[in-house]
Amino acid sequence: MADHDVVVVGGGGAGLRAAIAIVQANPLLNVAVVSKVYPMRSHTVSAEGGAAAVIATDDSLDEHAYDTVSGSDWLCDQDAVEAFVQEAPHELLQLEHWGCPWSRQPDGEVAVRAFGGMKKMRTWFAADKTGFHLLHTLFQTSLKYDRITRYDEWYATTLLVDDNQVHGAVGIELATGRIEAITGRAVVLCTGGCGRVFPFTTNGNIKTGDGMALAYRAGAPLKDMEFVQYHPTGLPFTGILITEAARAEGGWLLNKDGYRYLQDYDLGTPSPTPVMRSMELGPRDRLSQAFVHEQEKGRTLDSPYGPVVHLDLRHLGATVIDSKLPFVRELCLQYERIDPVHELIPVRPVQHYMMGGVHTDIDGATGLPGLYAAGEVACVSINGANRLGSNSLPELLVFGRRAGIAAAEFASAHDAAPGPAVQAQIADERRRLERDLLARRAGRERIADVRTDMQHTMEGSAGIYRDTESLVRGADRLQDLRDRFVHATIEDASRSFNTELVAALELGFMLDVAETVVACALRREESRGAHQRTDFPRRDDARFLAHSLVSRDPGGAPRVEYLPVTITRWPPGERVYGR
Amino acid sequence: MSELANASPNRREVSTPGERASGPARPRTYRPRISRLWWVHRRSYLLFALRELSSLFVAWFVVYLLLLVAAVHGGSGSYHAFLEWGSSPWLLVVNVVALAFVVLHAITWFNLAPQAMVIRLRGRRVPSRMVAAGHFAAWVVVSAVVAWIVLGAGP
Amino acid sequence: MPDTERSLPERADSTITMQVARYRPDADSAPTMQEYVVPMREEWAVLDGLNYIKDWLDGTLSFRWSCRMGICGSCGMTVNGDPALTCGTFLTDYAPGPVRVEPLANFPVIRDLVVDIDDFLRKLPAVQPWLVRDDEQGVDGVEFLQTPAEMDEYKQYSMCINCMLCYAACPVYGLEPDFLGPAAIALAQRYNLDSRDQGAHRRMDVLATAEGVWACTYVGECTTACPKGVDPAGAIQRYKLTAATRTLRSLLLPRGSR
Amino acid sequence: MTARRSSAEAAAWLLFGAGGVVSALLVPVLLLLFGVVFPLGLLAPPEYPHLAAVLGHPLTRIVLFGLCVLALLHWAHRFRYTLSEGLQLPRLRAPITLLCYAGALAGSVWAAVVLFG
Ligand SMILES: Cc1cc2nc3c(=O)[nH]c(=O)nc-3n(C[C@H](O)[C@H](O)[C@H](O)COP(=O)(O)OP(=O)(O)OC[C@H]3O[C@@H](n4cnc5c(N)ncnc54)[C@H](O)[C@@H]3O)c2cc1C
Ligand code: SF4
Ligand code: F3S
Ligand code: FES
Repeated sequence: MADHDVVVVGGGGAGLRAAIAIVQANPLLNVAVVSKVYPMRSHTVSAEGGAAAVIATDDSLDEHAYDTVSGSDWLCDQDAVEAFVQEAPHELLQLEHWGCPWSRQPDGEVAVRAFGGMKKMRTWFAADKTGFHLLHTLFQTSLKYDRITRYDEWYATTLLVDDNQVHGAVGIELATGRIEAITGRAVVLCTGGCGRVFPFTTNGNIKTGDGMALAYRAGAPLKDMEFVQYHPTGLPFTGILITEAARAEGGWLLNKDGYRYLQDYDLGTPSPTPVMRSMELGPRDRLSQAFVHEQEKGRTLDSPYGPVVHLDLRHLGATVIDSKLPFVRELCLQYERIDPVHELIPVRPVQHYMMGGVHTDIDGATGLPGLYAAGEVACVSINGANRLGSNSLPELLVFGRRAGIAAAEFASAHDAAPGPAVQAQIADERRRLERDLLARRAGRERIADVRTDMQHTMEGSAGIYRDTESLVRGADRLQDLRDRFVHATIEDASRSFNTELVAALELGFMLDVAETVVACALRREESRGAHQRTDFPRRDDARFLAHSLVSRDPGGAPRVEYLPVTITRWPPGERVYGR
Repeated sequence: MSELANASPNRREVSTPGERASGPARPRTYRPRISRLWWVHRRSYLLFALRELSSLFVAWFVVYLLLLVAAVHGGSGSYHAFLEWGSSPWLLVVNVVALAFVVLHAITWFNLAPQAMVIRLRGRRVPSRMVAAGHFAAWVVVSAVVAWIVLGAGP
Repeated sequence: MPDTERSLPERADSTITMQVARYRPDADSAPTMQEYVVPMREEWAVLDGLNYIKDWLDGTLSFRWSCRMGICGSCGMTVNGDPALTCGTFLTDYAPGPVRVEPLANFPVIRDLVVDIDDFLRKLPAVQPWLVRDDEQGVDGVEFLQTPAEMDEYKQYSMCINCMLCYAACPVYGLEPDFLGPAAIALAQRYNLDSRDQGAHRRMDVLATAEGVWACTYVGECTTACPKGVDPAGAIQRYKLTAATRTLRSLLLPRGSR
Repeated sequence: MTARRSSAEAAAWLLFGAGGVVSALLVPVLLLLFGVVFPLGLLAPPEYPHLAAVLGHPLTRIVLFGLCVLALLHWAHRFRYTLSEGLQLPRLRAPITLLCYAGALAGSVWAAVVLFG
């Protein structure tokens, strides 16, 4: 057992920001950063487009807040949004002072670009590898602090909870298979999203919702899980994202007739140069929904990997593409063997982000004392029913820091050492992993089979459009999959780097998360943002201007409740784009 | 390298061994041994090895040159004896091989050296290829001048 | 992976043989090769082949991957003898096969295709890859100005994804494990050349050493292998010139006027 | 790693570099003429008086001396790595280094004797 003051689970943008905040807040604290991959492999690395924060002189915090609130279809908590827009500029500047190579204007000041759903240019960017530079800057900066102890390639399997307080986590060191408790008086979950619950996603292999399930199993509820963001422009087959920045720089979406079809969906009228909050710069939920309608009208193109439309960047020319969107060109050349300077890029909507997550307050605190969460795993909530592009990276920083500071304070104020109950839990978990998983051979099912079926179930039941029937069927199927999962084989008996064991644990977590998504989606009988019910096509503020909160009842089934939305200055209104 | 040995406190600091209830000791990693002939395994490595070997022939050239100079200093007779010796077949073979190596040295040198240099013209970085081209041009000029001097600067 | 996985064998036009290195530390004393036949489709990267094996043929095969878009740096392996990101290398490029997939060279093998890169992670902090300022002040709502031209000075070296292909390609690292290595030095240069940084003199003590830049004999394979155009070989040679001129100056000039 | 060793490395590298440049510029043409073209009779070798005059010129001697010294240092530096890496003899590194630079020094003395003696 290794003891620390605070245990951060996750080494992505949120986790590293939290860890640095903790050692800066109290240099005496000893922080563990537990991550199932080396921190610089975390999926923050793949964020492309940018990070929003008000810096331009013609911009204001209120405008950023309003864009975020209306983008969220009024489901966000406005106090959280206000804190967010206010602290975001400071955080991005802090990153600049740590060396982040933000793209610059000729005079040396930080440059900003337009982004979907934003009224002003306020998205900071490092070409189109923003997440990569952000993550590596944080990682390299974290190396300065020797009070941060890293547990690289350690997989957290459960949280330790005793006396209604969290005491750390149990982890497997992947290289050796050693199972060990990593204890601390506070835990910050920063494990990212759960895109891999879906078959077609921009998310990397590691995004399996582990932290959401860890919290859920430990008794901390999840919030707004039905809100799943589809990004309108993913490459067919791989699901690799073509960043929204491509449209912000002036790219067009064309249907099979070469027609800018968004004009038919109340998103404004086409103009040759990009107009804020209009057409291609509308919010992601509306753009992905428009695609489905085009498909129904037979105006998409067929590809071996489903229907696609075209993203046209040709008119931008090689100079703009190479300076502002070099990664887009690199990805297209490598994965589609097309050159966006001369050719159209085939794209289709792709699962991208989870608005929902572990329910926290504005300081990252969950309902469970000592447990904090930040980043995509958490739901604070600033994203409500639909996240605006480029709000997530600053969210990691703002709330990573806040959660870190709150956890540091909690750890400083409490000194309860883990009692015998925790020791018993550690022994139990060890036994579970050893006996139930490592020693399980000869099952009837392949893990990949169950996982693939789960992913298709999720797409079929909780995709861009949902209805009662699809959701009920989805819930049933997930129940079957749970039974099948119990019989899944783990062929690999080795302790050393057993990735099949990891796949099994991840699948277990994903099944839990999938269940909460379907349960919340079924209960929400309205359409709002990314949650579109064909049987309830209207927003229903009377019944559902509320967060759904899902917790596990003793029998293991999800139980959904509602929590009021915090409204400070912007009463619910109509979402207007392009007008 | 003492700076590195204690530079990173952050790695896999774990428990006291006695507490470890599960799992064997850290399994062995497999450390592939590097063959003594590693440099023939890849074309690029071979080329590198040949490039590095060129220095031997540069040294040989110095010996040959000094023998020539000594011979010239010894008078007309010893100069002609040197020329005689120089055209013996085995020495010719040695010199042809040496020539190939020193040419390889020159080409690789002029190609690679620009990568290490940042040359600016009016604030802009000159592309390596241009710098390399400059080197090759200098090579031609120097060679021509040397040949001109040796061959007697005309009648 | 995509939704089409299970129908793929039928849809595939052809197949390709993959020869994959296996090493199970609890059972094997040395790696062995195992053959698998996988469908070959135009879009399939070598990594898709490996995932097909893991999902449908042999769950015990271990390898690392995550982003499958060439940016997380975890999927580096040796493909037909060359270090490569397996998510950015395509099966069709090796048709008709077989494709040989082995772990990255020059690193201890933990398991199958997984290598131990802790050595790099120990060396990295030694070069202080963070922005060093004499004036550690707060943020104060202003950025350090930096023109695009100043950014161009180091931009290339900031593109390193720590994929370790350059270490696998560098024979010097193989022979001399103490060598800091191409990526660590390139990352040190990334900060040395950043107009906002003031730590170059501190890094010199680590870089200008026999285990630092002087160990490099300019094989240049690191740059050839690098998938992100970092050019570590160039970074190292540039640093040799910097270190040498600085040393020379300190030898020739009296103290104070350096 | 002491500062002294590190600056010795820096000096050795600079001399290696300088030697690399001068030998790349001068050696191929000289070796081509005196090692291949004249012995093969493709061109007539220079007459004795002409060559003696050229070599008698102090500038020639200085240039050739510089060439010899730098080329030898270039060799010493490169060859020492070639030996200890190519043959994987890390334990013999110190003697190899000593031998190479001693060789270069001896060669330089010889060059001085031949050219100026
Ligand atoms: C392709 C793509 C492009 C994007 N572009 C943008 C953009 O331009 N702008 C924007 O604002 N947002 C963007 N986003 C969203 C944003 O990047 C993510 O929401 C954000 O990076 C998530 O960061 P995180 O720190 O919460 O999690 P991650 O970076 O995903 O990190 C999760 C960490 O948790 C660890 N972990 C997980 N489970 C366990 C476990 N069981 N045990 C131990 N460790 C564990 C992992 O190892 C990892 O270190 C993009 C997302 C994607 C997928
Ligand atoms: S320098 Fe290039 S090859 Fe080396 S680790 Fe960085 S990205 Fe990979
Ligand atoms: S391959 Fe190795 S020897 Fe130097 S130039 Fe690159 S580090
Ligand atoms: S999987 Fe991330 S680089 Fe290949």
